[in-house]
Amino acid sequence: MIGILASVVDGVLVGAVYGLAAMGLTLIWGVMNVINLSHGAIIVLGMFVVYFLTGATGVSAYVGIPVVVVVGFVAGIIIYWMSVNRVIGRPILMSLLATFSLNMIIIGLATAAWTTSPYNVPVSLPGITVQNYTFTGTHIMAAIIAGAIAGILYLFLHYTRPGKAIRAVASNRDAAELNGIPTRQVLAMAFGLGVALACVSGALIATLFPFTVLSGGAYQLKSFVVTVLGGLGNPAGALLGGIALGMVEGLATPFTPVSWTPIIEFGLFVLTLIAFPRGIFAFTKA
Amino acid sequence: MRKGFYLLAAAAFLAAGPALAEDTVTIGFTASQTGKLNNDSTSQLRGFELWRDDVNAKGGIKAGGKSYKVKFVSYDDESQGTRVQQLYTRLITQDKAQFLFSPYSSGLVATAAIISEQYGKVMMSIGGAEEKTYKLGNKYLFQTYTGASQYLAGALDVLKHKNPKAKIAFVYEDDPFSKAVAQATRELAKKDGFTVALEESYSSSTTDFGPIINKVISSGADALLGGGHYADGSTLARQLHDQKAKLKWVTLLVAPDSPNFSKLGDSAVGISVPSQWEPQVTYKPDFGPTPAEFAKEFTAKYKIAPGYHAAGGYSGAMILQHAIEKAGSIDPKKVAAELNKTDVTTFFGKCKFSTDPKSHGLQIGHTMVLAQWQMKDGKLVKEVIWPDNAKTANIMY
Amino acid sequence: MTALLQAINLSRRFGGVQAVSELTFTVNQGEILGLIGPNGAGKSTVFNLLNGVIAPDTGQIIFDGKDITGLPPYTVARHGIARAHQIMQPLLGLSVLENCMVGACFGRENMNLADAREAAREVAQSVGLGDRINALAGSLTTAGKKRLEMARALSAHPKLLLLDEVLAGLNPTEIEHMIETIRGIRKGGITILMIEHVMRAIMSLSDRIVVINLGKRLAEGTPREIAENPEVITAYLGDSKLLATAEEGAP
Amino acid sequence: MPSSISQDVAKAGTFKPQRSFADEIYRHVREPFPWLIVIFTAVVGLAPVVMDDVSLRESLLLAAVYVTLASNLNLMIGYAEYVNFGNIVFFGLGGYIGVYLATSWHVNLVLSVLAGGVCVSALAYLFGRGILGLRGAFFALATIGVNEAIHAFVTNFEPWGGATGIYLSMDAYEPLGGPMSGLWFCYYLLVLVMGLSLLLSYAIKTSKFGLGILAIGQNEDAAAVLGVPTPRYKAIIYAISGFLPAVAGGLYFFKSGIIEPNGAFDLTTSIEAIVMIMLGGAGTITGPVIGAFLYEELRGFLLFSETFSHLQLVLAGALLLIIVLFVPGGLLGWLRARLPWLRKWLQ
Amino acid sequence: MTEGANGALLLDVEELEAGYDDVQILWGISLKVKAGTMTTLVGANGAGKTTTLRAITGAIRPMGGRVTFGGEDVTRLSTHAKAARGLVLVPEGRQLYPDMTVEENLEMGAYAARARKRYDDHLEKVYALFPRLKERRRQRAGTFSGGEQQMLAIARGLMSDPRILIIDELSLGLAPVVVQQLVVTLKSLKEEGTTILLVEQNVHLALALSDYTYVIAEGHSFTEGPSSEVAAKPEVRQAYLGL
Repeated sequence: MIGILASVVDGVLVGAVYGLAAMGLTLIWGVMNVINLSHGAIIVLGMFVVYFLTGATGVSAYVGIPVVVVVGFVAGIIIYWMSVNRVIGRPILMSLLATFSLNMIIIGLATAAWTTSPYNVPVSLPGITVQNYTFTGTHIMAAIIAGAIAGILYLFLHYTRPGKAIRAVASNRDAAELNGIPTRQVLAMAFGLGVALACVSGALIATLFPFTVLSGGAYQLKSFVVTVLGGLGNPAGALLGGIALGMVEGLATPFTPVSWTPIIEFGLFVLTLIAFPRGIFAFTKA
Repeated sequence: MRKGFYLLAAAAFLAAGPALAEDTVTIGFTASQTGKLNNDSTSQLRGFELWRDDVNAKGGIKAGGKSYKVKFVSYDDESQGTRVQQLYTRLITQDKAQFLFSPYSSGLVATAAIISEQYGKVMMSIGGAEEKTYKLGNKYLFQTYTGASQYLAGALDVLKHKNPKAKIAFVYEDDPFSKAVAQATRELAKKDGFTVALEESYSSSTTDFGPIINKVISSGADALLGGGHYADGSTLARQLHDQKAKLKWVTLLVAPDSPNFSKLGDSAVGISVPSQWEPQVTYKPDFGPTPAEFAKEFTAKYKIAPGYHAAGGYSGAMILQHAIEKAGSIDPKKVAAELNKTDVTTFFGKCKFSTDPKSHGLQIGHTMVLAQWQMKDGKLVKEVIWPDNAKTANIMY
Repeated sequence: MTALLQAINLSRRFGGVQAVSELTFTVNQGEILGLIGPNGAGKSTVFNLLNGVIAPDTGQIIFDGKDITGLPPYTVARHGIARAHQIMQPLLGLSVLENCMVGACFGRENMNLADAREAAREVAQSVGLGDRINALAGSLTTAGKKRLEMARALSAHPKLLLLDEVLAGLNPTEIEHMIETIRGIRKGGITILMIEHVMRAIMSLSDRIVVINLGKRLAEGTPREIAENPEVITAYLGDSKLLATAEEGAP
Repeated sequence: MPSSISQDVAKAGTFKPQRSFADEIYRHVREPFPWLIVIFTAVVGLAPVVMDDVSLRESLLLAAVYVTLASNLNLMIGYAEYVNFGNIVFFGLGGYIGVYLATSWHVNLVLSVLAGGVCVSALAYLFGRGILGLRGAFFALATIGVNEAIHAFVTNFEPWGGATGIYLSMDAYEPLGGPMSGLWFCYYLLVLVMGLSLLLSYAIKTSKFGLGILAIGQNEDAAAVLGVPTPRYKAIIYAISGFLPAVAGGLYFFKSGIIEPNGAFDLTTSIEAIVMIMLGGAGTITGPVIGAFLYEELRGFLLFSETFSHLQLVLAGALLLIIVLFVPGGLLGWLRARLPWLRKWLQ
Repeated sequence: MTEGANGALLLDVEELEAGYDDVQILWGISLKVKAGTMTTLVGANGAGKTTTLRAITGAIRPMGGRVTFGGEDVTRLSTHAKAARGLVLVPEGRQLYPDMTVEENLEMGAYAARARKRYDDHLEKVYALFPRLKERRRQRAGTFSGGEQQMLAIARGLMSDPRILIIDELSLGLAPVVVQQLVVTLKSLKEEGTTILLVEQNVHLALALSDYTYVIAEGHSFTEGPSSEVAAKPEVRQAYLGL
């Protein structure tokens, strides 16, 4: 019994990080109707930023988080102007392919630079042990940071001028432009924000697990699942969706072989899409 | 034997006389320059290249009075099977490769073999450990490595000594190789009277082993055998440490063999790995360099200690060289016949191929060693702990 | 006069809003019935209910003697109801002819491709799109798209045509032109139910008018009766003096 | 003038044309396009034989597989405008069924792969009924989900070898006269499948069903109001778009000698097929062919060239980006826009 | 909201040419709007009225000609930059932010720095003008009826502190009673001195409300004059206004 509980708690902790990753994806979708297929590559970028940062300066990975945010934000803005700006408002296929091509470029360059060997960010934090089960400090810390960032994002979107501008642009781009909102800049900012979130989640994941240049693919798929659970375009839902996914994983493993987890995950994903196209946690915006 | 070889070579040299022709032999293969197998494949490629440079520096492969400089033609197979047949066809028909090395990993080997067999080209399989591949009716495919079923035999042997009643958890990657290893070992373990406490396979893309480790803890296992490749294996090792799974014995495939594994620090201590080869082994070769010579040369060139993939690459190529020289010809049929007869020890260990039509080309001479990461004077080192006659340190249980 | 379409006690809620409630009316064979009402009265919802885009919560729709309540739009189309939308929905990447062919192929007569091509050509010609038959629908002007909307619906050879504000956004000449077209359609034996804000047009075209407000039927009668109904004036037409200013030009 | 309009409209409402079914068939046979497809298929099929070049056969075989994937995917993406990202699931599942029947049950290869096609189409129809209610990006995501779920399922499905997959022994090629002739046989069949894909694409585009599908692609709601039975049509086109890729999967994996889940359900291949469609021009018949050949040539060139082989992924990505950003109509769209008189031929 | 000197030239559009991709729609449109007046732009469907507005506000890039606003050449400026200078469009179809509240919609109207400075004044004024909006300030805009939405759209335009308020299709799709209310509002705005450029399909309404009228046809400027005079010209009535 305690084993199951431990499994669920672990799932929730990791789920919060999945949620953070998905938040970046869902924000970008919500604002500009772009499904960012370079999401996985960007998560990997975050992993490497924190890897080189801790390697070069010896500071703790957590101290590096603000740097990751900045790097991610800047990278996001560059990516936006490079490949996303022109496909906004065009058929969904275009933006999917534009971001996918970006994924190819990033992965290609990263492989050339770093090969597909695994990397590891050494972090150690005291964990909490209950009976035989240990919840590692890194997991707990990652979940706390993920939750905090989600909170900050919510406040930003609802109580600051740039945040409201992002919502306005998401709601009606033409109108925003007519209201004097520089929409392209706002879109770039939103994209940068989404990328920054993905990068931070990558950095947090790097503190939990070793990673390779190709690790992003798995997290990207997980982000899709989370996004759909939480409701596309709904950052707050993404956190809940991530935690839900983590719980499902945690609950499933004690009872089924681990290799069945993806079946459960993606089965749930498809069923959720069919039953709730707007996501289980999609709030009817009041 | 070694002296004999030199005499033979000298004789060949004399027979050919000063008119020794500058011929080349082309060896074709695909490597995984990109994609998920890139890491292991690259080590292997380094082995190939070191061998080529050595051979060419010594004037090439000498056979039938001629001296053949070695030329490589290789392509990137992107770690996937899509283009393997296209590339091998191209290697054979366009690039006129006389001999082939296999791609890395069992699935790709099987795919490539369909092409090489059609053209009767000898293909040295390096990196395809799964026995299944050699039971499909191939005639020109020769396996360098010990087969998958033997990988964890050593670990079981150690457990037998230390704790014959051990409860074992099998946790392995869901890929052809790891699965074949784990399933063969599970049968062996049952036969030896161990309890199988848990059996779990995980997908290749798994990054979070938390749930599995909780399961391992719940199962009360003493030992964990399994793993898969580098990425997942190193993650598993680290999380086992982070989550303080109180296991007495952990043997993982492939991952801990890489020198990079030491970067895991404390998490690496005590982890053992079945290995085709370790630099410390003390085999006395009939042919080619000694283990120490090879390790030294490799380290000098690549600034990194060789793992078994690199050694396997070098030695696999060398077995081919040996057979060509024995056959005195680069005719594939003659070379294949010579390979069938091969019974030689190199720095990599013994090499002998099965000639049973049902498992032709399967490696039956080579044996594995078991290595373990241990702390020595505050530094992590990988020691050979099994078999007894090859060990460099005592088992840490 | 026989009833072609009967809407009986139709109701439909969206979240907290009762868009249509207990609405009953009849469209007779061969007539032009006008459906008017203030913005948000639920007129477009009524059309959506009639042609199956949304299903009613309660109530019944009888068309040509058959119960078509809750049938999907493509089945309703097959029964012979065609619709021209307020917001034009041309198939932008297809030509004018192909747009009309879709109507002909999948409408009431379920024509094969070759027949549909002929029928579509004929109809496109008749509404004045003859010279643009191979142009992409996306390249038409607003008025052209309105015309296409009509042509496409007509190509189906429907029994009942639903016209949703087909005059909105047209200038007076174009309105005149369109009014003639609508008269012609009726002459061809097609019954018409239309939503319209352009009073002049609806008053002159309609045989009868149904006024709805807040999803309920407010009044029903001839154009003259409606124009003089005080309830309708308060809810919809407003101050008749101001209306005159707005409708009839400079004072 | 108004009164003449009114007369015309009145007439148009009652017009009843007459035309026979035979006329319709004749119209197609008279068209040059299907014959072009037949000639093209024959040329591809015979080229490696005439030129006695096995290496060419291997490249063309891959190209034929890609054309099959791209052309059938184009039915969804180009015609119905439903972005199917998980198209590869048809290929993989068809491959598994085909290879499984041919090896474990020793069913004739042609029958095995056809059975694969039929099963996959039937499954696609069922799945289609579920997920085709989703629009745009939601549908695209669902197709990814279906692919991943089936991928995970097959990985755990022991009769199909689980993660290890199915290895073909050399004996499997004996009924076809050994691996050498077996591979040629697979090649001819794959080229045939490619030809059929193109004819299918043409047939759909010029049919009433196709008109309905194109209408759905342009505006689904409007199409439904016009009478197009959208749910059924969508499911049918989804099922059709799965058939030939599944057959091709059976042949391809039989020819490869091994089928395992990671190779069979690789999302990247799915996306590559989309890239090919984009390269040639979505919604056209020849676009996917041009795209597949161009892409195959390009990847081949990058892969074989010393300089680029390390950066081939980067360069392929950059090329894709340039196409998406600057030539969204693909090569065909670009040509059609510039050379309107060629439109009849650039379909 | 009042421009310094009434009657001064505020918006000057000269020989504007514009279109989409390869298709040119405007072939030389000229019009002038003086401060404190209400000007209308009328013409047949497809004459290029909306395209003219889009070219003026910057939604499409002019191919030729010049737009001068308050003495500054703004031809190549982006839409938001023009809005920030007080060149404000209330677009056809309202274009609200349906998921945001009334007040958030209004706040976005005052996004530009210039407008933000007078946010409180404007809010008060707008609420006075449309008490309905004040009652429902926390309600989502998407729940409003067409007429209410048009009010909110105009209110949001006013929040931008417009030096000129351009209204596209004021009456489109609105019930007569709502149109009347809006006409009243427009008249009071005009009395306060707000400069308005109105594009309106309902020619009667447009001519009745405005001081000065421009007629365009087939992408060209056709004629202009005081509204009453334009309305009286028989050839204009017949051919271009369809009256």
